[in-house]
Amino acid sequence: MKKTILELKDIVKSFPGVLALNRLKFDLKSGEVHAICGENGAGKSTLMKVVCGVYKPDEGEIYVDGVPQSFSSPLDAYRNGVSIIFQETSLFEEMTVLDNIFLGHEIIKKKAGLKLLDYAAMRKKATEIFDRLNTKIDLNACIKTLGMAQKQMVEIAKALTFDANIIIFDEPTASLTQREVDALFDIINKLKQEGRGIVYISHRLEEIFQICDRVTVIRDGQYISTRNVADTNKDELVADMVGRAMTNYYPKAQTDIGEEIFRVEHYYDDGFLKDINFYVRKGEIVGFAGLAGCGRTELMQSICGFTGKAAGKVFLNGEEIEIHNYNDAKNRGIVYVSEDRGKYGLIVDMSIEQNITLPQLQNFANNMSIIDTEKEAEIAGKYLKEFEIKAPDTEFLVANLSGGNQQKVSVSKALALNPTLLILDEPTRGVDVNAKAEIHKIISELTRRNLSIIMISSELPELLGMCDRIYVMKDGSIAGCFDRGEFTQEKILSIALD
Amino acid sequence: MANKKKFKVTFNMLLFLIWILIFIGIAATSPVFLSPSYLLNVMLRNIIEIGMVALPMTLIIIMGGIDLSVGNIMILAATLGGLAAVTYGSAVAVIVTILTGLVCGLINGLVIVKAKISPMVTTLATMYLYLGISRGISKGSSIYSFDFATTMGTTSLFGIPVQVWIYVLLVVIFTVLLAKTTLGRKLYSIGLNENATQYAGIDVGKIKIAMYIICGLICALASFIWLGRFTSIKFDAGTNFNMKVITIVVLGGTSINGGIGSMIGTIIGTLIIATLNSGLTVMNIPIDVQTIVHGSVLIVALIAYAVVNSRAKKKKLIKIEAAPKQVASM
Amino acid sequence: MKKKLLQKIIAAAMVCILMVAAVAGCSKTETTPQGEQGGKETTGGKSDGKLVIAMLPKFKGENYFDACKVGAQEAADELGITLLYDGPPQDQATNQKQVDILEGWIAQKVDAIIVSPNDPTAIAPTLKKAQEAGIKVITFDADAQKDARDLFVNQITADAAGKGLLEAAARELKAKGYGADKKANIALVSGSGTDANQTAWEAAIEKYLATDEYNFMVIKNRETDVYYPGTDETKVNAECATLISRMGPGEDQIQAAIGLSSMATPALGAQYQSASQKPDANAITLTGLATPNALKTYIKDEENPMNVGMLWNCMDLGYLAVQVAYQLKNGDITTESTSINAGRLGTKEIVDRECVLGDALIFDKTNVDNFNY
Amino acid sequence: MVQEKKRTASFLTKEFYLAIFLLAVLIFLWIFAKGFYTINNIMSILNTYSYTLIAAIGMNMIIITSNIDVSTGALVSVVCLASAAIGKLGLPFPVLLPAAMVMGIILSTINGLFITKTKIPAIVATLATTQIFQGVLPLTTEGSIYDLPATFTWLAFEAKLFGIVPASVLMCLIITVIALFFMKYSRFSKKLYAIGNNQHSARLAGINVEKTIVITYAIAGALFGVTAIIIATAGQRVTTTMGSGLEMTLIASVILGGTSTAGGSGKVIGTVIGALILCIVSPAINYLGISPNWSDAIKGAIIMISVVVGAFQQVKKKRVIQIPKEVLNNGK
Repeated sequence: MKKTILELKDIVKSFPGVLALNRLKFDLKSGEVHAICGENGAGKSTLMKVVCGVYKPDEGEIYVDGVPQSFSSPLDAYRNGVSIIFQETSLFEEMTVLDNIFLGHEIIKKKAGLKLLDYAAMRKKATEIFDRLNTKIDLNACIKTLGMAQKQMVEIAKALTFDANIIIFDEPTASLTQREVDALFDIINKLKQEGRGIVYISHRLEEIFQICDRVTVIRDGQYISTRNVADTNKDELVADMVGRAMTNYYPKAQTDIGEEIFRVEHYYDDGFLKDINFYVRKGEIVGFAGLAGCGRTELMQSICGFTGKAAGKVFLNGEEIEIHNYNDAKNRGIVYVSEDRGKYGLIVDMSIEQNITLPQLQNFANNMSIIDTEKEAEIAGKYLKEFEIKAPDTEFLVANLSGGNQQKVSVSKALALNPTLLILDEPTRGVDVNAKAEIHKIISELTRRNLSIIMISSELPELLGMCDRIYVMKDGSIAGCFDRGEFTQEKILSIALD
Repeated sequence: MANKKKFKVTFNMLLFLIWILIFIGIAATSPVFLSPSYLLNVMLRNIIEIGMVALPMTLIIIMGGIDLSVGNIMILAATLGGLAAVTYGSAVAVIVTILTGLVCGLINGLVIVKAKISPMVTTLATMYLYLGISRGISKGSSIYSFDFATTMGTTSLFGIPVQVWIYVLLVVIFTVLLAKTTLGRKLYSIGLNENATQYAGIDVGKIKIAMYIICGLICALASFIWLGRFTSIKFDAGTNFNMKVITIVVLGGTSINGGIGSMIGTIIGTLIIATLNSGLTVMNIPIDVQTIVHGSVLIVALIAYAVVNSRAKKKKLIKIEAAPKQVASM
Repeated sequence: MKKKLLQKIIAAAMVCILMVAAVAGCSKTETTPQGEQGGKETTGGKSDGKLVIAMLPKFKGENYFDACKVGAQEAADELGITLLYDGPPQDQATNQKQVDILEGWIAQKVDAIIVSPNDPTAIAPTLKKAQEAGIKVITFDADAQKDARDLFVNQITADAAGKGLLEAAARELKAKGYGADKKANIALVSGSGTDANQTAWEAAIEKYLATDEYNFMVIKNRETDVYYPGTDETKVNAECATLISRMGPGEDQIQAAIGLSSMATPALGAQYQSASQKPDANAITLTGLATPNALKTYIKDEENPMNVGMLWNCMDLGYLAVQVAYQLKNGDITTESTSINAGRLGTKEIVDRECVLGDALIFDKTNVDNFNY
Repeated sequence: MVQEKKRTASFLTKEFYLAIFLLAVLIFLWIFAKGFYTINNIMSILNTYSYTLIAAIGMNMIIITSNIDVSTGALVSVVCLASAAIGKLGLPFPVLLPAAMVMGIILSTINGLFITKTKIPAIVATLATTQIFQGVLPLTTEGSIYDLPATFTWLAFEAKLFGIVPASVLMCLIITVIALFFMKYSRFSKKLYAIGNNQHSARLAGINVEKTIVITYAIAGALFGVTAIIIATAGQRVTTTMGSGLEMTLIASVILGGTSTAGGSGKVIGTVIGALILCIVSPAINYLGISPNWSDAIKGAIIMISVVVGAFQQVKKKRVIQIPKEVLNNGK
């Protein structure tokens, strides 16, 4: 008889400006693999972080084996039989694989009254686990020398060292090779047969049908449905994930698409990107789809001159241009808006106006380089009004804005440069539903002004809703291209997943 | 929005208050202190070199760097300049001194930017290097002043020592530079988020190198004044100079992590240290007690800074309420 | 919010404590320099009409200058004047700190300043400023530029010091079999390299090394055999250890080491004592300047090749310096005078604006216990 | 994009190159510096090396947690003087040593608490405590302490292993072995590295960051205490400045040993080699006939070259991975 080993009730968690989890519920039985499904930003990862003690829920209860629990840290959770494999690695870069796997729960042997680390035992256990995972990793290697996939395997190995009853996998296959994925599924099946409960977070529906027993769909931080995998199909899940009224979300403006303004031919960087060809027309929104690590961000950053050498031809308005650094791109009207607002996009401890003018400070200064703050406030005020950024004034610190409003500042900052081509990398990541719609509205408004836009997004519905054309990337090259009208989620996914 | 009008206690005001308290305290106990000639010719004159170097140091610390080698650049510049003066005369000495400052700063900047070594490690190494070179070249003996340096160190203009004028001029330039110009803004943004600054198309490396060069140049300028004031200089004269400069900058509320700080703070910091230095001396307080007072003032300032900062950091969060319970659990 | 308030209160409290500490420190030190006079409520100035003489050693916290201070205080008590005494800490024995202190005194318009400069030229502008302000400037222990002071109270002429040190070394070396037919290598451990005394003594030593009497002793390589370890204790010790390891009877080794600073000489003794294979005490000798207290252990130790030390009477030096300053200010003597009646020390000659305390004090195991400084 | 083959021979580490350099220097000295390898010189170098290394090991631990301590010199001076005050009473070394260690622990713990409680960056906080230590020192004792009894100087003058090796070397050896062992086999050491790497992740991993840092300072304080007692007992006179300038030597040794001031990396063995290289410079140039005036310049050049070479090696290594790390992390 399968008993419930993990139960979440009415979990609420909010972050500054965002309600991430809204009365979510979830349950896990022993010996089952229960998938959590949802769009990016639906709250899957946040939910699991609440479970394992990274975040404290604002409201709600967590029951492990029927006992209410509240873990203080992932280690605390591990010790109580709940282990998690994080999506983004939480590994210590300068430390070895072995040290990382056993950090905080090292195997100790007692010798002459001293508690010593038992490297032999740890090594043995780690080797066993990696053998089970069918991977080879040098246990003495520093984490910083490993690739993403290897890091992911280390995370998995770390979780497996705990004899946990509940194991949470947060998009574990995002950067794994097929062989590694197969090995992982074997492990999951084995764990399942041992009677453990597994939470499997993924947006790859194929995988869910391959190994999961039940699937819970959440959307915008809310519980939508729980179904038996055997009784459902892809369409049903997709419908649950995407939800109602797609048209409201994606107010695509009808624009006349003009002539070609930007073209990239036979573009390579030193190793990863291979033979990239694409073009963008005036007033067009071109989407770039693909899985994590497929090279979309790398391509755009390389074109904009952020990352080292590259080979290939880049044309702007029919003229071949060379971009050595981002200034070259910026001055020609090619502007990039980073996916990571906090790290690359904005200086959160500066005010809205200061952020907007940063890339072109010289334009807001007199010939003595003295900044004209009134001019700054003026332009910032313009965007504040136009994009309805919710801030009391333009001197408001960006850090105090919600994600959506921060993103609007990011876009304002780019637009202030009067670009001809705007590259938006994940423009709606970490933004709540309403702000998403507003940002989409802004984007389509821009095309009406004859701006061309490249949009990278991991949310297919967003691309489907907004784009005139979608390129699909895979392993550093372009694997396909669809026009509006011919693209569907299935077509794109089949190429991206392949 | 109403509280925007409300009077806000800034750190600089607090710092200013601390200074006034110290100043009044000392002036009350020792009237000699208040004489204009003492304030000008002693209190200010004695802090000028340190205060001067603290200005570019503020810029460097604001952009998230540090320079532990300033005192040694100053001594090296004076040493080479002084030696050049012996054989080639004052004019050459001036050029040599300035070039030394420039090259030393350039080396610091290049190593930090191109080899991507942390500023602390780099300037710690160059500290030894510059100290060692000046010691080796001077063979450990004193280097004597030359015409230009003597002029810089000893003359007065309208009854005020010329170095005070220079300092005031630099104060104005650096204050405007940091608070008003594009460069100042860029420095803050580098200190707050170097990646994002780079992604805004700003050449962070170039700015960093430029700052270390400016710092080197100001050190060279300070070396004239120092040399002129004392008529001779020795390789170890920079003992504690580096730490004193950093103390002043930190005392002025500049965060050692970069991104936060102001020139005004540094200037008040300079005044506090100057007042303590000269004031406590005039009160015949032994050096050891003075050191304790210096340390305590620094600690008080650091704590005051933490208090003000935590108030400023208090974010106005937009709270979003969760859906009512019954709706979700349907 | 409550916590913030607490923090604010703490901060405010600390400021108050600071101010109190400053004031308390002030009133405390007002009495300290006056020592036994006690109970006086003078505030540094000369409100009670007493002369104020300020004394500035190279640095504080070392018993050489402490002994000078004792003598100075004795003279001050005798003459009924106020003595201010302050100096840089030992690790900041730089000109800058001395100037800071001097400026303070100049502003207070003390009557006379007695100073032992760390750097003879760098301090000169400040001393001149003092003279311009009508303050009598006396140097003691070490001289400054001649035109920057009124009188120099010299403990010993450089000549006598150099000769005394060499004589001490020579006596020992000769006793150990060195002489005209068997040359001896000697090494000097100086201080920072700019100290006026040490430079003068070095010069005097080199002068005497050229004479027939002492030419059996040679400094083979000025670059490596004259040490300038500075004022860091650990550095002085480390360099003295290196020197001791280079000592021995061999021709490429060093047979005699002479310490020119009160840090170096004890360090030589200590490093010999702690050497693993002590160089043959019958083949080498150690000597130099230091206070008797600092050398006592080594001199009394039969095994240690340090048998004599040299110094002058520090207390007398301090005493004489204050006497000179007092009388110069009072007009009892002028810079032109040729002698001074220095209280318990009797009459001392003044030659070329230099007043010499007297001969060197050579101490060995027979009399080292008679001194307590 | 998975880089499987990037596995350089594991012994070709920073420490290895440093050791090769040291060896080269030693051979060079053997050929050119006559008399360098006399027992006396070696022992005196080893003695200096001992106290430098003992404190450097402590400093290394602090720097691994990505903190720093610039007050060490002042701290050592305080402990020296206080030990001398006790030593004047004729107490034997077995009493003095623990006393010095306890004083070191107390003072260093103050540093640690100050840093963790106020969240003031370590370099600034210890800059402030330096001044306090420096100032308090002369207040407690009148200047220097002289004529210390034989019981005090026992360590330097009498305690010799086989009549040759100073006992300080033995102490250093024991401490180094314990440190090597501790940093390898203790749970605590893993916490240090984790904190230095990423404080936030360390906290998530259930490490009490504040407590660990304070304990680290305390341990380092004990080691500073040992160093202080070796320095203090070198002669029968102790002044107020016994440790001044020491902190920079220590930091330089640690950096030369390959520990990054950013924290999270670095090995004890690197510090062992780094400190030795720096301790050899002064005597070596003296034996080579070079003026001691150049010793600081040579030290500076060695540190500079070592970090620059190390950095360029790193840059080269990084170039093998074609996509910058931050791009990869965001590429999902």
